[in-house]
Parts: sequence; structure tokens; C-alpha cells
Amino acid sequence: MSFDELFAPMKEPMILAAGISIIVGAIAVVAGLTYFKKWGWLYKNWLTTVDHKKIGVMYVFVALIMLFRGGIDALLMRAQTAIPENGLLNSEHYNEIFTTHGLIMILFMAMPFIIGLMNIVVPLQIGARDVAFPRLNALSFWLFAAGAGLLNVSFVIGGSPNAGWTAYFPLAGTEFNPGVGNNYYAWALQISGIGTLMTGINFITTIFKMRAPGMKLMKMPMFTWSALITNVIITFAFPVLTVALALMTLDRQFGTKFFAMQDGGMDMMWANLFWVWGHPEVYIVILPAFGIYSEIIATFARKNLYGYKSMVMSMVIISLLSFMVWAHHFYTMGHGVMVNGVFSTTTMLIAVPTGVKIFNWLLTMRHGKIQFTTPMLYALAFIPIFTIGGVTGVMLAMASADYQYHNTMFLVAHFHYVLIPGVVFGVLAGYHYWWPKIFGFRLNEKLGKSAFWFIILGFNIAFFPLFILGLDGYARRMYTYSADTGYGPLNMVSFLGALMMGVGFILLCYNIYYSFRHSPRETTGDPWDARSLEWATHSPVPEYNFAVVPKINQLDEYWFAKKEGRDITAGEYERIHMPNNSSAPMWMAGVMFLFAFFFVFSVWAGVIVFGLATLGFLAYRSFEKDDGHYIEVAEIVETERRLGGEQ
Amino acid sequence: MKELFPKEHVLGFVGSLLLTLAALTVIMFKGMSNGLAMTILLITAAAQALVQLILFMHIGETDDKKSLYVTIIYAVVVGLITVFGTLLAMVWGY
Amino acid sequence: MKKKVLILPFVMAFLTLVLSGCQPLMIFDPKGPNARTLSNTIIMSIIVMLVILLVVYVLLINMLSKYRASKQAPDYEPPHEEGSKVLEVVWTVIPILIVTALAIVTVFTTSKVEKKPEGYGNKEPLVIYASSSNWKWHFSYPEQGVETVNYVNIPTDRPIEFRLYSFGPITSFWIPQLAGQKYAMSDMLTKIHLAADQEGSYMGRNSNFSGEGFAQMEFEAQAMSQKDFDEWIKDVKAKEPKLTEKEFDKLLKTSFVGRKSYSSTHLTFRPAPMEHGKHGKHDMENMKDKDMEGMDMSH
Amino acid sequence: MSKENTSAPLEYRTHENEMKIFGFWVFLGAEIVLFATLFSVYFALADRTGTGPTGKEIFEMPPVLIETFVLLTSSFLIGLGVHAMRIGRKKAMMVFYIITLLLGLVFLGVEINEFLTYIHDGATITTSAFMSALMTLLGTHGAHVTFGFLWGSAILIQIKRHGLNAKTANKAFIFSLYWHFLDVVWIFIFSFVYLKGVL
Repeated sequence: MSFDELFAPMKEPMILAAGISIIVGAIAVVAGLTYFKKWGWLYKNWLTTVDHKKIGVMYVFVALIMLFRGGIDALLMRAQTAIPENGLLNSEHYNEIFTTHGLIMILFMAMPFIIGLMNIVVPLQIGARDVAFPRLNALSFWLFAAGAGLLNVSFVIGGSPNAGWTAYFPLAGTEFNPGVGNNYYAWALQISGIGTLMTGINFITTIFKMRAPGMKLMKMPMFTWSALITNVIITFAFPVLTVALALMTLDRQFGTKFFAMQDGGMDMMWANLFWVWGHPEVYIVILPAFGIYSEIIATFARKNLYGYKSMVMSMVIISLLSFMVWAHHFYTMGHGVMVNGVFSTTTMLIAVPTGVKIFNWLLTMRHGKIQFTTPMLYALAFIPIFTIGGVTGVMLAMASADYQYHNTMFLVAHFHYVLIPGVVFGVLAGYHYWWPKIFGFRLNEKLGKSAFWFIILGFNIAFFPLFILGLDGYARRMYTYSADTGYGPLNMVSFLGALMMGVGFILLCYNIYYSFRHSPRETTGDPWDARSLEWATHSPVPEYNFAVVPKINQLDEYWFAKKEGRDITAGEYERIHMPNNSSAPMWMAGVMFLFAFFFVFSVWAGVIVFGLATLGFLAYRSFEKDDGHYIEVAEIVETERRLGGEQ
Repeated sequence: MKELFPKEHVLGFVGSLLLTLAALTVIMFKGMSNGLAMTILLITAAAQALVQLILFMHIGETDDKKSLYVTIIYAVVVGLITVFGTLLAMVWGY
Repeated sequence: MKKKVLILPFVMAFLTLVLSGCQPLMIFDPKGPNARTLSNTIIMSIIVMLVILLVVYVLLINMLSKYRASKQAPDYEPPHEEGSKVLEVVWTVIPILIVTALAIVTVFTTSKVEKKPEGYGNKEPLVIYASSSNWKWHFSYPEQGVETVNYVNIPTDRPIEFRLYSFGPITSFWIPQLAGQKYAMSDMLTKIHLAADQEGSYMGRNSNFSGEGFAQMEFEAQAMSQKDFDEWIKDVKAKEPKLTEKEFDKLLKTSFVGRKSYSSTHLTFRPAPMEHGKHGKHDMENMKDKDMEGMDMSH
Repeated sequence: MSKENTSAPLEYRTHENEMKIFGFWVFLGAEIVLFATLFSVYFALADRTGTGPTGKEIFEMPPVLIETFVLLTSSFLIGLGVHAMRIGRKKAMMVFYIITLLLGLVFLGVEINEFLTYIHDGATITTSAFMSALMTLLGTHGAHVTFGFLWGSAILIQIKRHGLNAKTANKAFIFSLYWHFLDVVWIFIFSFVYLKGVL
């Protein structure tokens, strides 16, 4: 590939502008860090950390950046289609944008946001000092960051993927997609996917093996339950993606015939594998949000969660069903009635446990004392909006009717009605809810609420019209349409809604700055008067989480202890064993980034060098001796006194 | 020397060899129906897996055995769903 | 304050309906038996879903208006409630019943639209091969021995059987007012059954993203009386050129060609792929089959 | 955190060790799904031979039988190795592990030879969907064995250097789980690729 081709994307003015702004931004960050002499601080406190809370914060930070990257893609798409035959974007550019929008929002925004919150909260909720494998956890984060970096580099060097986030073959094959765009797709997802798989294993082990004494499985907070089930789905769904992407790489870069149009290849096999992973993926991002809502609704209705057991059961059932429904993504490939009927039925069955959860949340509020805080507002808005997403999902599940919805804006509206209330509102709710735990001050309620209203109203204005457009025969992924189709006005409405959402997200960020400057600092560690264990320790949380690991007798132990005036964290201090920081995860992910980057361009010398370097890191890890360190009692006493304030 | 060769391991090894021979019957006897052959293969392969899992890998030796069994069974279930679902959706279901 | 958010979807629905100009939406304006079946199924499902929505919304409004903190005494302590077996059974069993009913409807209507439409007596369906290439639709009429590009004419009083395949990326063949869509793929043949019971011109398109020219990949499906149809065939056979292999290859390579008509089909030299599941057997047998069909009918 | 549980075998002795073994089991669960996916691809494409050969035409049983018995034996031996480790017989344990790894090399040799035969006969990974699926499935298993050989060697070096302690015993035990698992995968390849293929 010549130099000219390599930077071919730069010929587009808009991409050039984006590229330049990325470079300028990077230079500004580097210059700022140098000027304020923060490199050492950054390296010591963040880049090499193995502390689950800090890793969680970094996840959320990257996720927020990706939210804006994906959000700008979305705004551009809505702007392009706002008027018929608009010339803002050409077909190629539009195709790249909706591809990266999908990839980024699902894999580099929703997933890391969820995983970030799990990192922050789960060990605290089960009374653990860290996750089971802290260094692996750091590696997971850095691999995710490397994958996200790779996908964003594609924008500037070599060309973005443009075959849709589903990348169906043969469109994504070399015959119809000769550039490197889809090699980037395969490797960006592969690397971050491996990181995600490790997260899954790490958290399953953490939750099974590191709970505070007395915390039986059925005494775990609902968010931890949802995290456990999510990680089970991750662990058993991501290997499928790993295989699918490997086969994609083989087909594209080594000429195998898995999805080829000749020599016995089967193009729909890609679609099949993609959705075997892809459907569970939906539940991977949604179930933790269900957990977040459960915590928040119980906290602000000031009541225990209604039907705890059936909440857990329904999540287990959803996790199993999530693996049995994938073919509903291609009812229209000519299956017999039997296959479509089977997958229709399993799909609709998911509505049953989901409905159970909705009713349990509603009943949690009955006889409660509802406080309308910002996180609670998101949780409350979730119920009516998500229900629309759910019932349209059942409509789509009917194979015959799907022949009319498939590939239309109706489908697009449906999954945004599921994913935005089900995931985005969920993580935003969690973000507002747990912010004071991590940073020691609350986000401003007034600003939070106005952002909420912009986002909620904007969302409905942006996406409801798409249902109507879909029923009017408007296919998705069209970069333009003619005026006489009559699709213009509703598209314009949708664009205005998208703008409103944009304003909401800007307010959300402004709120960080404003609250950092003006919010009073927390002193209690329990600003919401909440129920689960993470509120029992200080805010911000000390490195070791709990000076004394509490004993658990029942669900919501902390709440009952508060009512009865017991201090569950009281006890004798002992020295605490903690893992050491390590820069190895970051460097190893860097090496794997370069490995993948050279692989994308089929530069085999680079591939071999960095492949061997990766093995070298594994060997180093195998031979490394690192027993961690102890925090002595004196230091614990000092920290507890400082964080406890006047307590 | 003898203590280096515990009974369960030796029996497991003999068992796995016998199961391999049993699986080989499907190609030794011509004219076996496809259904019978597949049944034999499924049973012998599953039995081999159990020999390894229980006798050699000691899956049930700790207090975690319940979680471990659940994990492995969950994985096998997902694997079977993937195999048979794919066959249903891509090969059989037309 | 919360009620605003609840009413919102309905306001939106109303607004969008007004904005869309009161014309019936395409899906709800079927012009053939199969599309009508689907339209009815969809309307039925929307009604069921509205009832479910209503239940949830009423419950939510009820909870939010009754149990907000501002309405409670300051010293009110919410009780501890474990859950209720009875309620749980209720909200598990009722959805299961609804799902069962919908599943039955699904199987019934799916098998209905996958068959030759009823009400056309013993008439053999008219077979049209519809194949896609970047970014065009080719329609081959083996029975009549004509081929068109980017438009398809069909008689109104005869059931039609489209057989779909692709010379490239997966596409989805869709004439919303006549039938639901189906994929066209390179390695297997799929089928759509439909019939038009009114003369008219209907929008048809590829709905599955297939690259750069995807947005333009539309065609017109015109339903006409048998008489007009026969006349049109006669016209094409008399006036249009034969489709040679060379011409066809050129056609495949050109992205946008507008409408074209030919007095022979490409099936003779480029047969359609087999139906699914016949890949294992040796291909010759099937190939012969297809060839025969193509040639037989081109007389 | 590291409470010593002296009644348990060495490899379980600390909480960290317990978690590592647990986590590795979960990883094996993920591996089960990974191989199941490769199997489903293979099954779906097994008849799609295009212009290339069918399985019946290229599979040869004698080398496959050698591979099978070699792997079964190595799996048995590494089991003995773990047993020897538990009764504190470091030397015996190392001998068992070394033979295991050598058998792994024998397996790889036979497999590479098999691949070369296919390529010699003109059936490469790009010949047909069937050949792609076959060689990817076998190749993934082979790559696991290769990685296992490197990993096992690294562990043996550490045991030689530091002796058997809670750390090295833990690594050796986890490695044995991995090796047994590869044997199980091979049994399924043996049954459902080769035996089913020549039926």
C-alpha cells in the first residue's frame, strides 16, 4: 500500500478536519501534562494502577469520550437525512459513519461504561479488597483501550470499516471491500474482545470467591447479581466472536473460503456467528442496567426490592434464553416455517422474565416514599420508554410480521428504544448515583435534571418518528432519499430531537466541571441513605476499600445495621495485603496494538516482531515474582481518621 | 514405584483406551446405520470427556465443585446450542 | 412532572401521524393477499401491545402519584415487602398465555405467506427470477423468455413466485405493498410468493445494505391486467435485443443502468444457484435441472 | 488474605491459588464454547467441498490413531504427574511432565506431516470451505498444543529452579487442567471429524 493510499481518507475535508483535531487535541494533552509536570502523577496513579476503582474510572472516562465520538456520528447521520437529497455527506462517508457509530456505541461506549461501573461497584458491594486478578483487570482495560484506539486510528490511516457494524459477507469480503477498513474492524474487535473475555472470567471468580463472610449468593445486592450473570454471558458469548473475527481475518487476509461466494463458502455463516454472539451481547449491556435500576429504585423508593428471588430467577432465565434466539436477526434468509416458528417463540419468551422485572420494579415503589433525584428520574423514565422498546420487540419477534419490519427504520427505532433507556439511561443513572462514592461530592441536581429532560425529550423526538417511517417503507442505512417519498418532515423532526439530546449530553459534561467547583464535599460516605455495602465505607474509598471486612447476615445488611444503630465496619484492624502497581499491562496492550496494526496492513515483519513480543510478555509474567505489599495498621488508622473527618 | 500409579488413574486410562476402541467400531463394521454410528460416537466421546473431567482433572475435589459443575454444564449447554442451532439455521431448517 | 414523560409517546405518535399527512402508511396499505395478511397481523399485534403498555402506564402513574415523598408524612417508614407468590404467578402466566397466542398466530401467518396465495384456483404461479447485482435488479421471465432490469411487470390475476438470488452482496427483495421481504444470496435460491389484486405501480427495493449505491437500488413493480401484460411481453420480444453473455457481463459490472429490457434471459448461460441443502450432492444433476428449466421455457 | 490451609494440596494452599484454579476452570468453559463454535462451522461446511476433495478422500486413519493414542497417553501421564506432585515426589513429577510434553511434540509432528500431505495432494486451506473449516479447527487445536508445550516448559524450568511450592505447584496443576482439556477436544475431533468423515 502506497503512502498516498495510506492517508487517502485525509483527502476528505471533514476527515482531515477530524484528523487534525485529534492530533491537536493529543498535542494539547501532552503539552498540558508536561507543563503542569503531571506525567509522573499520571503514570504512578493511573496508567500503572491495578486498583479496581481507578480502572473503573478510566473505563468510564474512555466510554464518555467514545459517547461523544459516536454521538457526533449520530448527529451527522441525522443531519444528512434531515432533508431529502441532502449533500452534506456522500454515500461512502455516510456508510463509514453508521458503521463506526454502531461499533463505537455498542462495543466502545456501552460495554466499557458497564464494565467500568462493575469495576467500581462490585468489589465494594461484596466487601472485597479488589477483584480476583487485579493485574489481569488492568490488562483487560488496556486491551479495550488498544482496540478503541485501533478503531479510531482507522478513521485517519487507511480508511474506516464501511460495511455496517454487522459487516455481512460478501459485502465485507475483499471482493467488495478491498481496503483495510474491515481488517481494522476484525482486529479492533478482536483485541478489545479478548480483554472483555478476561473481564468476564475475572468477575465470575471475584463474585464466587471473594464475597464478605456470610454473604450467600441470595444475599448479594441486585447489581452484583446482574454483574455475575452478565459476566457469565460474556464468558460464554465472546469466544464465538473471537472465532467469527478470526475467520473473517482468515477470509480477508489469507484467502480461506468460509464466507466466500464460491468453492462452497456460505456467506450467511458470518451472519449466523455474528448473531450467536450478537444477541447475548444485547443482554450483556442491558442486564447490568437492570441491576443499576434495581439498586436505585429500591434506594429512592426507600423500600427493599420487591420479589428479590424472582428478579434473580428472571435474570438467569434471560441469560439462558439469550443464547437461543439469534436466528431472529435473519428470519428473511429463507428458513422453513419450523425454524422461524421456533426462534419466534424463544424470542417472545424473553418478554416474560423481562415483564416480571418491570412489575417487580413497579411494586417496589408501592407503599414507598419516592424521591425524585436525578438517578431516580432516569430509572423512572426507563420504565415507560423501555416498555415501548420491549413490546415492539415482541412485534418484531413474530417472523411473519418481521418480513415487513426487517431492515427498516422500525427496527432501528425499536433497538434504540431498547438500548437507550435500557443501557444509556442505566449507566447515566449509575454514574450519577455512584459519582459521590468515588469522588466525594455529588453532581449538581439542577443541572443533572435539566440534562435529563433534554435527553429524555430529545430521545423521544428523535426516535419515535422512526417507527412511523419504518412502517412507511423507509429502509435503514440509506444515505439519501427522494423528496416524493414524503419521508422528509419526520426525518427533520428526528434531527431536531437528536440535537436536543446533544444539548443534554453537553450539559451532562458541564455538570462535572460545575460540581467539581461548587458542590459541597461529602462527609458521610452515604449521601443517599442507601442500602447496600458500598455505602458503608468512606467517600472517596480508601485503596483497601474496607478497613475491616463486614460480616453479612442478610440482604441489605448495611440498611438494617443503620436502622438498628450497629456499625458493621467496626472491628480490630489487621495489616492488609494489596497487589503492587504494574506497568506491564499497559505495555503489553501497546505491543498487541502494534501487532494488530501491522496485521491490518499485512506487514508480516511487524506482525512477527510484535507477536513474539507478546509471547515475551507472557513469559515475563510467568517468571515474574511479585508478592504485592502490606498496608500496615498504623497507616490504616491514619487513613481512616483522615477520611472519617468528624465522624 | 507403585504409589506413583494410583488405581483411578490407571483405570481411567484403560477406560479411555477401551472407549477409543469402541468408537472405532463405527468404521470397522461396514453397513452400520448413520444414526447408530452417531449415537455410538456421541456416547463414547461424552464418556471420554467425563473420564478426563472427573478422574484426571478432579473437578469435584473442592468445595467449589457446585460452581464448577454449573460453569462447565453452562458452557456445554451453550456449546450444544451453538452447534445444533447453527445446523438448524444453516443446514437443516429449509 | 413525571406525567409529562408518560404522555410524551402518545403526543409524539399523534404528531407524527399528523405530520405524515394522514395518508395510510405503506405497510398498512396492502394491495395483495400476502401483504394484507401481514398488515392484519401487525395491526392485531399493535393492539395487544397497546393494552400491555396501558397496564404498565396505569400502574406507573398510580405508583408515582400515590407514593411520592411529598405526599407522605415526614415520619412515614415504608414497610418491608418480600414479594407475593400470587402476583408473581399472575404476571408470569398471563404473559405466557399472550406469547403462546402470538406464537400460534406467527406460525399460522408465516406458513400462509410462504405458500401460493389462495383464491387463484389452480392457476400455476408465474415464475420470475429476480437477481441482484451492484446495484441493480435483474428480472428473468423463463416462461416468456424475456428479461428486464430495474422494473418488473406482473399480471394481476395470477399468483407470482419470485425466485431470488444475488451476484454479489446479500440483498433483500421487498415490495412492501405486495409481500414481505426475503434475502437474495449468492449461494442459494429463496422464494417469495405474492399476488397483486389491484393494478398499479408499487415501490420495490433492496432493503439490505449492500454498499455504495444501496440507497438508489429501487425498482418499480407494475401490476397490470393479463391482457396488458401479454401485450407488453409481445412488445419486448419483438423490439428488444437478445441478452448475450457478453452484454450481461457488461451489465453486471455497470453500477447504474436505469431500465433495460431484453428478449432472452441470462438463465441459459448463467443458471441460478440451487435451492438450499442441495450442495452436498454432486452439482451436475441440479445444474441440469436448472438449465432445462431455463431453456425449456425460453422457447 | 492469604490464609494458609495446610490440609489442602499444595496447589490450593492460598486463597489466591484457589482463585486461580477456579478462574482457570471458567476459562476452560470459555474454551469449550470456542471449540464448539469451530465445530459448528465445520459441521455446517463439511459437505461444501466445492471443487476440492471430500473428507472421505483425504482422511487417513493410521496417523490419526497415532495422534489419538499419543494424546491419550500424555493426558494419563500428566495426571500421574499431578499425583506425584501431591505425594511430594518432585523428580517423578518432572519426569512425567517431560514425557507429556515430548508426546505433545510427537503429536505436533504427526499433525504437521498430515497437513503437508494435504498440501502435497493439492488441498490447502484456500481450496474449499470444507478445507478452510477443517484446517482451522485442527490448526486451532494444534496451536493450543504448541502454546501448551511452551507454557509447560516454562513451568518445568521454574520448578527446577525453585522446587515445589504453593506457587509452582499451582501453575503445574493449572497446566495439567489445560492439557487434559486439549485431550478432550481431540477426542471430539477424532470422533466427529475423522470417524464421522470416513463413515
